[in-house]
Amino acid sequence: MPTKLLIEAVRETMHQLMAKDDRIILMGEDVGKLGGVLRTTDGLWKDFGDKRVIDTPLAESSIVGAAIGASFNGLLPIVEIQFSDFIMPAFNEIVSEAARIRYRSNNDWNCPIVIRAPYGGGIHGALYHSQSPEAFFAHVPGLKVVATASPKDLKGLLRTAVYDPDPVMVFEHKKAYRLIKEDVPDEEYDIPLGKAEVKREGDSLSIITYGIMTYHALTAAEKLAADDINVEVLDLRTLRPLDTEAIYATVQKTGKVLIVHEDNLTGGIGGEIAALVAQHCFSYLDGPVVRLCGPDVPAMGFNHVFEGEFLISPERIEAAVRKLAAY
Amino acid sequence: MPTKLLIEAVRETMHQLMAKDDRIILMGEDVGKLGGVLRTTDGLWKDFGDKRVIDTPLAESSIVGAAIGASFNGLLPIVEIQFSDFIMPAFNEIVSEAARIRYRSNNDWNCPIVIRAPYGGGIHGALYHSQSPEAFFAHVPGLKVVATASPKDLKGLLRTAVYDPDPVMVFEHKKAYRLIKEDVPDEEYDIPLGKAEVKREGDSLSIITYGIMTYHALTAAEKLAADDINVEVLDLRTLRPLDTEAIYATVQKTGKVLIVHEDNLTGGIGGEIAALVAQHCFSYLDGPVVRLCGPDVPAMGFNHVFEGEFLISPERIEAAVRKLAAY
Amino acid sequence: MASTKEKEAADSAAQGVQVSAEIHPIAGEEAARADAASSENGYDAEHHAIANTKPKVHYTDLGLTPDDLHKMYYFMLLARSLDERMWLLNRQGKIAFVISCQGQEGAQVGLAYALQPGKDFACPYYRDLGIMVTLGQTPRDVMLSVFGRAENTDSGGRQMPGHFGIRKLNVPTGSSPIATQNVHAAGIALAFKLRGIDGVAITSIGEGGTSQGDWHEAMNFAATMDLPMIMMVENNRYAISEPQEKQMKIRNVADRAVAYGCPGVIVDGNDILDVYRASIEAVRRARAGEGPTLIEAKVNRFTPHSSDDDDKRYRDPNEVKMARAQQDPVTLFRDLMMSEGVLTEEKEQEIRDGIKRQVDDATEYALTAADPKPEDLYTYVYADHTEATVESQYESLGE
Amino acid sequence: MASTKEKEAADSAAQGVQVSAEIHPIAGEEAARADAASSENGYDAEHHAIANTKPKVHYTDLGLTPDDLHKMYYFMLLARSLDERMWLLNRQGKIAFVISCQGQEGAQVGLAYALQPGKDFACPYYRDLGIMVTLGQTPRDVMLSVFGRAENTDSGGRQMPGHFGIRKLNVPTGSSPIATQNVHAAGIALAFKLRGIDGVAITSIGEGGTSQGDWHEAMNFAATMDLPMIMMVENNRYAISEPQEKQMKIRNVADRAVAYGCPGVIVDGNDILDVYRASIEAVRRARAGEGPTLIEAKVNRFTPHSSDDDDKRYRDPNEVKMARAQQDPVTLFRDLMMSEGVLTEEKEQEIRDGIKRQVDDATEYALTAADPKPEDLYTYVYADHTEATVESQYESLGE
Ligand SMILES: Cc1ncc(C[n+]2csc(CCOP(=O)(O)OP(=O)(O)O)c2C)c(N)n1
Ligand SMILES: Cc1ncc(C[n+]2csc(CCOP(=O)(O)OP(=O)(O)O)c2C)c(N)n1
Ligand SMILES: [Mg+2]
Ligand SMILES: [Mg+2]
Repeated sequence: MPTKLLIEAVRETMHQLMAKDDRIILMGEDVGKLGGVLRTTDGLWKDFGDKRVIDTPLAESSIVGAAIGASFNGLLPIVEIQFSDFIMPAFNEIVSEAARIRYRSNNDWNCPIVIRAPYGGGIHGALYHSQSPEAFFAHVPGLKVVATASPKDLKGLLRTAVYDPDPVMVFEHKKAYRLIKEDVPDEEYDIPLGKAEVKREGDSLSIITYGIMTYHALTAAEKLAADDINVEVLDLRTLRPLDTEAIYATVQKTGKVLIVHEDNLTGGIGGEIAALVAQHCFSYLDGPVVRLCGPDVPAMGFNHVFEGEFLISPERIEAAVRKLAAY
Repeated sequence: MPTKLLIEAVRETMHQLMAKDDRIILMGEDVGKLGGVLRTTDGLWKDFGDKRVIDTPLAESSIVGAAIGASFNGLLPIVEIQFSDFIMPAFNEIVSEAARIRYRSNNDWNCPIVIRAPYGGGIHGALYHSQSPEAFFAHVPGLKVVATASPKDLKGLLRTAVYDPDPVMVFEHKKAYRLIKEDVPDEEYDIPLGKAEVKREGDSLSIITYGIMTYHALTAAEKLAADDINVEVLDLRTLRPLDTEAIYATVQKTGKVLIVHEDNLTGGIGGEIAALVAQHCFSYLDGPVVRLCGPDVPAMGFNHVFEGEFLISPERIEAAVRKLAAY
Repeated sequence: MASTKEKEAADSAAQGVQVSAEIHPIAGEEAARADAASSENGYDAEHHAIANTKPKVHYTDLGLTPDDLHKMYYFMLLARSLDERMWLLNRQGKIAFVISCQGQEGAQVGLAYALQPGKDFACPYYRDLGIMVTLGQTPRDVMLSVFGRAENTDSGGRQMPGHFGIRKLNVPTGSSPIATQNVHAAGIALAFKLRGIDGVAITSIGEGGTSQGDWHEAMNFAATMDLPMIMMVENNRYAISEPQEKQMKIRNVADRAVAYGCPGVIVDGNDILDVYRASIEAVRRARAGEGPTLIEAKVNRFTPHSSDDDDKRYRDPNEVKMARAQQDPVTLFRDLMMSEGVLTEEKEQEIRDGIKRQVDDATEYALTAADPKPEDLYTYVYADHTEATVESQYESLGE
Repeated sequence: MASTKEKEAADSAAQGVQVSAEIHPIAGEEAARADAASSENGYDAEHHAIANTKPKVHYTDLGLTPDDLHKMYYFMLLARSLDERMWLLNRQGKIAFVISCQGQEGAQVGLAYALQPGKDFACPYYRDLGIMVTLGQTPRDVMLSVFGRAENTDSGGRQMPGHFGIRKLNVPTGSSPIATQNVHAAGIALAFKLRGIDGVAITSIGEGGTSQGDWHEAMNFAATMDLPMIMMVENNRYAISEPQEKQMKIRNVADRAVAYGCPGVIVDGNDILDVYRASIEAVRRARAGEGPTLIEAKVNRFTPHSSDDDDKRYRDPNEVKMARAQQDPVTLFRDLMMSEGVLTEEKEQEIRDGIKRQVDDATEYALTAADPKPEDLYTYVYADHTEATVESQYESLGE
């Protein structure tokens, strides 16, 4: 099986899907000739042309809103938000509109759009090119939310998302684009939304996480294994709907849980997971539910010192695991 | 001490503040001659005129954005969003701008604005005049978030908010405007942001809540007292910063906690509170941390059947308490 | 730096500066007249003067038959009559909320009548009952919506009245946040273009709504890509309590078309034929791939903003009284047809009787129709896992 | 309904329809010329033709002295030189990111020079280094920003370069999301008006940014309330890779002023005096309470969008080469001054030497200046409870 970078998986998946189904269009800023500022859409414009790879005006609300309209009229639009930080002007169209189409019309209409957005830090993007806004959307009934750094998972999840009859947000970790390489089958496949995956089995303690933190957790787990701390790493992959079954299963197995995400601590999706665990696995718990998250500051700063201090490293995960394991 | 409705407290507080300090202006849709569609600003235009009570164009992003700018140039703007559901077009200005002004400028600039918004259901407002969007903002470092249904608390909190040097969101429960009446001192006073209040002492179980649910919890508590279930009701009043001290204190006292809010369950502020409790009060807990929240549907529908089914009544709180008390 | 020199320099500077005319080049003359005559509050005799200066067009020149005219009249009157019945029901305490089309039916029916149902799309706003009945929403369905009944097609009682949406009529579900539907229309038009179908997406909004960023983005998106969209602005001079002057400095919303490079057309919304004339030209442009058209219809709002509003707080009652007397699109069209000999007293009575029967029937039907069931709250959040939602919610509610 | 009749009716209908001119009334003639000459890609000789048709103004007619001209030249050249040094440092791997003012300094300095520092406010965008140095940002501070050093006034290393904000210069802190600063400027202008101060708020943006809803809302807010705001659009014909044609159907952004009822002015951004002429008139209007002005400066982007961009993917290198050769605002201004006898070779060398010393000094200084400390991450989220934040975060990070 060929190994691919996350960014290669993104491009290849869109290319495969678009080649087979001309209802699929791609809309966004600089997605055409330039191939995206991060090159996520490189090659698509050449093969599918102006009509299906659409350089839009610089106005996110209309990009999402027009995608919603296009989905009403027979198309399956994929929207690229250039950086997830710039999704905010489209918040109304996503939250008030896309998310509520099916419900408010009593199942008469639906909104099969996909919104892709590169998220996360580590590329010196400072306050406005490093954010992790996924929790805002995971709070919204009517939306489905994917967040991943895995090339293999992205490929299957993106395909499922495009054919999901409801709006799906896909957050791709931008630092992972050129960092994470995995075996990715050439042929198409689906990975269901709402299914987490155990990326590493263990019985001492569970790390529940997603995105690039999965890989940092795996790195930490390798080191901890040397000291007989066997960490199970659950990669959520989808943040809404949450795979509560998988969450409860791992907690019931290990009795201890560390939740890790890059997004700010307070009000992040980690709180929701901790709450679910505290309510539904109370009697299985052998220790407090601990969160290791991005600090409650607006985002990491430009200077590398800020980035280093903000980001959660394998070492920080390791330290947190040791503390909890010793509880 | 005179008793006042919530809406009277809102008006009176703004009036008192504006009369004393001409840096304070009020901006919003229909806040002038009409006195607000819900009459929250009735009388202000008459006394303070066009210049300080400003009917703006129908464009929330510019209302908030202009308030930010006005705060840079010596004013203390209070923005009224007509219904909190319509705050979404201003999401970018609030989250990307107001919240990050101090941080991104390294303390060179600050943004002393207040954004008031009527929230919550129970007035047949259907999907778009009933929402509880407070959790979105409680997730944002740099914002402070008040949510209340108490006339007495609102008066003190609003005054503090106006003089807070950072942006403060004030969510006023719209069903409470003409429902909740309390003793409210005539003279001005401050209530600090970030301080919860125990509205009823008890030792069997803690209800942690805010807004109109506080009053429903108190109603339920009265009934439960007859069966010797002594509920402590903690009204958070401010959702960011959370009064963790008060939260931990009540949990440590009773060992059982029911979190109640009208906002949707998943990703609501209740998850954050449950997570904090699960992490910091683990050894004090005598039962699972339970949440009783608005269901995960886009919002309550127009028909009274939908509203009745969505909303959390005193009876539902009572039932949930009995179940948890019996754990 | 420049502070001291500014004043001296300003004169000479001003000469060389290119300053845009503040007024739409074509509407300019009329606008000047209107500005002179407008009064800050109260009745604004000139609100329609701009549109009225055009030569009247004869219906036969528009390709319309007497039968078309009867239909157009029927749709206008049906919308009006349903609306009036709603107010009655509201005042009787039987329904919670009304938001009205009254005064704007000429604009609505005139535009919708230019469409090809089943092919074209419409993204209307809350006042557009006239568009809805023209496209085929039945009186029963309309009444079911104001009672919030389960059987209603718009939303099954989930949304407030005026939140239209019927898939089989190509009317996407609408919401409350102002101007979002305009952007959807641009996207629908984009899909028409990409799919090679010569369909049209119409959308509408009030003049106040054009202040929203989404309105600008919709116009710019459609104009930049030459999309088959028609944006109708129903300018009734009020956004709830705020007069047009608080929304914009300009008098004619149609001038905004200049910013997008597409035609901006002013029509007399009280004259359904004037609206129709502009609409078929806009439809022709759209189908021919010539891009969007902005149509501003000068209309009146004959009612308070909604049944929750008290317009005496900000509006002279005389204003409405005079507008109703002189500028009622329904009356004006009837009078025109009478004078043209297209309508007789008998024919009119026949139409009125038919409508009355329909409105009565619809009211009766809706009065006793079933409400949604509590468990309907939990359905249709997504296509799948509805079950899961129901269960988990009952659990979370402690039941 | 109307489908069959549409075609026949269209002709007669079209006659009566009021269709707006698609072109700005004053710029119309020039625009027509420009349209004819424009080429899809590559060098666009006519981009500036519109602005160039105006009679040249003499600096003395603008109230400017030779000393003013030297200062203006100094600011332009300082911005250019700092910018060039940044690219050098970037190519040496010493700094992570550059976003350039090059090609747009005439517009920037021409506008900023019309302001009264300490009183007026400026909400610039990321290219506006020319505005910043004119208002008083020091070369050292600029260099500190590109290295992200703790001492930088804009953000102390928190934000990327080009995110300006210095309280003592009345420059509010800027961010990345496009067009938000425009709305802030409207609010600043509102405060001036309410406080009875005759200050001005200037703000700027690229032509692509005018597609944003916030841009529309800012213009409409300021125009409706007659606020003292100046909106400068620096039209360099590209939004990253997207040519102007993908952002809008119109050729002149200044036409958009028609939508708001304020003047829209086109200036030749390569001619600092033309910019200054329009700016002082706009400033006069603002101070006199006459409302906002939209100024469109036709400029070129001499560099890729940023140091992360590869503009060969979408732009013919010749285009930049020719623009640099023929339309460099710095060179053109120098040549003008030379031909006017206002600048000598010696004086120019003196200015250049001074700037080189400053840029060298700033680079040296910034190279070795201190980085922020890790604990600085936690400060200034709020005015109060900073302590609490630091503690709780270290805890949450498991340390
Ligand atoms: C985003 C948003 N803000 C505010 C409102 C509340 N609101 C509903 S209608 C209305 C006025 C609309 O005026 P206009 O666009 O002129 O339409 P008209 O009602 O006059 O036909 C307002 C402010 C809303 N629905 N959505
Ligand atoms: C809301 C938002 N969307 C997207 C971006 C990414 N972005 C940064 S600059 C830019 C292009 C701006 O073009 P223009 O306004 O013409 O200014 P120029 O760079 O040409 O001076 C884009 C798309 C952003 N910063 N903010
Ligand atoms: Mg209106
Ligand atoms: Mg540009």
